[in-house]
Amino acid sequence: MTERPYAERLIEAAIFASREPVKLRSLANLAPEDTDIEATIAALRARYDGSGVELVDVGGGFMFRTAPDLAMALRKIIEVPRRLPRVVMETLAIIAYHQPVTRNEIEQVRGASLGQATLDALLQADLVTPCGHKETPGRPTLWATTAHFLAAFSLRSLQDLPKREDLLLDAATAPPPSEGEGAENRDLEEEQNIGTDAEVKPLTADP
Amino acid sequence: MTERPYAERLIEAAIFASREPVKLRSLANLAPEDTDIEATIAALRARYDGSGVELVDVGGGFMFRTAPDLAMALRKIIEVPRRLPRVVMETLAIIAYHQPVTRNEIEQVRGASLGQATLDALLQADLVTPCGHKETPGRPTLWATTAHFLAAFSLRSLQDLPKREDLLLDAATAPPPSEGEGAENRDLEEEQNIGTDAEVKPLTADP
Amino acid sequence: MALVSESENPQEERSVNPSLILDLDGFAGPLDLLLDLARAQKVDLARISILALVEQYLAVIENARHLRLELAADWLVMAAWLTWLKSRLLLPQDKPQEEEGEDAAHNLAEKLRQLELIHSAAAWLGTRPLLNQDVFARGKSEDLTEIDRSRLRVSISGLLSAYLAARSRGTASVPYQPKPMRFWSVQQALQFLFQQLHSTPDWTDLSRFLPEQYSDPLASRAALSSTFMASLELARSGHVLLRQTETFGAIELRRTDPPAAEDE
Repeated sequence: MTERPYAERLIEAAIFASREPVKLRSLANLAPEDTDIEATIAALRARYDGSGVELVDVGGGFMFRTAPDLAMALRKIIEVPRRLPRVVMETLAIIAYHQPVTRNEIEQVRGASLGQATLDALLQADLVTPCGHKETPGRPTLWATTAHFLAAFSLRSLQDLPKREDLLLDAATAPPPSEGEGAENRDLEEEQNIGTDAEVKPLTADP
Repeated sequence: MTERPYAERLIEAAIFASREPVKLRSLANLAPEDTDIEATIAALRARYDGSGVELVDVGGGFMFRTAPDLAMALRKIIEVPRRLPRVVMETLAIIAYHQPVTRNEIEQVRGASLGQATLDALLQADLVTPCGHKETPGRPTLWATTAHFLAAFSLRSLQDLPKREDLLLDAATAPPPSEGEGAENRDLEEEQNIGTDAEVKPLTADP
Repeated sequence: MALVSESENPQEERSVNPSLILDLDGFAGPLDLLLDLARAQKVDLARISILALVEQYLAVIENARHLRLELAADWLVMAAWLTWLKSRLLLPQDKPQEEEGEDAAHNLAEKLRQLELIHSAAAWLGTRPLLNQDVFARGKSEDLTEIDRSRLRVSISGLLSAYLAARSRGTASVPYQPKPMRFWSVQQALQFLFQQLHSTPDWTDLSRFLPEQYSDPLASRAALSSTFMASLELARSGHVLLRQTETFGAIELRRTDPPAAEDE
């Protein structure tokens, strides 16, 4: 193969060297000034197309990863962590959609208490992180997803999460909810649902 | 680019995702039975030739690594100013306040023996320098701070250092030197060296 | 009730007849079960028959209770609340109570929809190519950073605190030094005796030449013997004369001859 252009090789090496997504800005800083970064990345992506490794855009940056169809074979030689149990995945989903969110709010949505094991699993997998305190009595810790969450689930950003109406469409029988949807509404709904009043309270798992 | 052969893609992905160099035998186990491993690796190596990444055989096995000619460009130099270890800092401080001072005197003030490594570290950092010998039996070397010491600490002169009596506030409550020759001797020296008489005396460490 | 324990697929386990579900462990809480029952009705969550749902839930709990007396409080609290809700919904003649019941039912439906959404979201996340499971990143990063430690990070405050630390430690603990010798040595005695000789031309008791500062009996005996040794030494060199008039009597001493002493 002939020598590739310097900027392409440099960007390739920079992304290749790292296990974590490399930000576009870092690549731009690295490459010679007149480099068309986008075009270079496109060329690079094309070059890896059809190989065992692919260039993806996740978690706010670029990283190389093995092609998904090779997973089965690779699991034989690479140790893989256990898949997250359903409870953990649901808790993660709540945090992803409602973040920043307190433990109590998570429990309200699930109608069940949040086990220590669940939280430990999420923290250990570096999927969620505490992000300050809610300014309510007791100043409960707020939880949010991490940057690694995005990379772990091949998301470019939180915007990549499906909108609620799309999710509900998928959920077989349920037609889209009547009210308008979107991130803004999410918080509103949450307030309505979580705002504790007599009717809601019995749903809460007893401490 | 067209899709590469499965065995080549798999071997590529396996080497890419492994933490350690991958042995030829592991690759042979991984690939479909009829694979010509040598030829596959040769093809893979050729494919990466001229790119920003190269496939190398590092004795123990195969691994990818970024092309050596890019190392300079990729290298990030992080300047982490060195902190002096506590022992070194203390010794420097004693020399600064008691100079010119012998090694034995430093040990007396610190109440601990002074390792050669400590002095070496100070010499190497160009913070202290020998300045003659004390005219006592054995003619021990006298130590003093350098001009570079002043620069490193942004001092115009040694007079910029806070006076000892401003530092050692519990001077009044410090126990007076008890009997024994060591204490008297040291008081004498200190008088000579720093020239602050009355205030200094009670501060002297008891031998 | 173990909330975390997983059964592979609760939906399949719970077949058409909900009264047969006795294993509640598959559900992560009462709300989870309710949602599952609601799904079984295969209708819009907003339009589910809360009454039917309540009946089913109570039936499940009742059945489970026959077998498992240790049903967790959560489940029973929910059962109690649903019973209350059912009574409200069944009493349409009482206007305020009916509204109360409808509000509660609406709230419940809303909560179920919320949970449904989360289930879908979790399922969707489950379909994503998961790092280290379906796709793998580079096994090990290449560390291309180089750390330049050539510069010193020092500050005056660091220097001062180091000095204070050294001083305070120096005061606190001092390296071991053997105690200085306290005994009047022969050398000292010799020197002292020699100095005193000028002023003692006549016979003088040896004890007069003892140093006075010793209160310790051992020290004074040592001084006495050192002084005695010194006197013998001086006698041997001809500087003094010694005499003892009786056994165990006082030893007296006098210089031989002043010029000779001066010469030495």
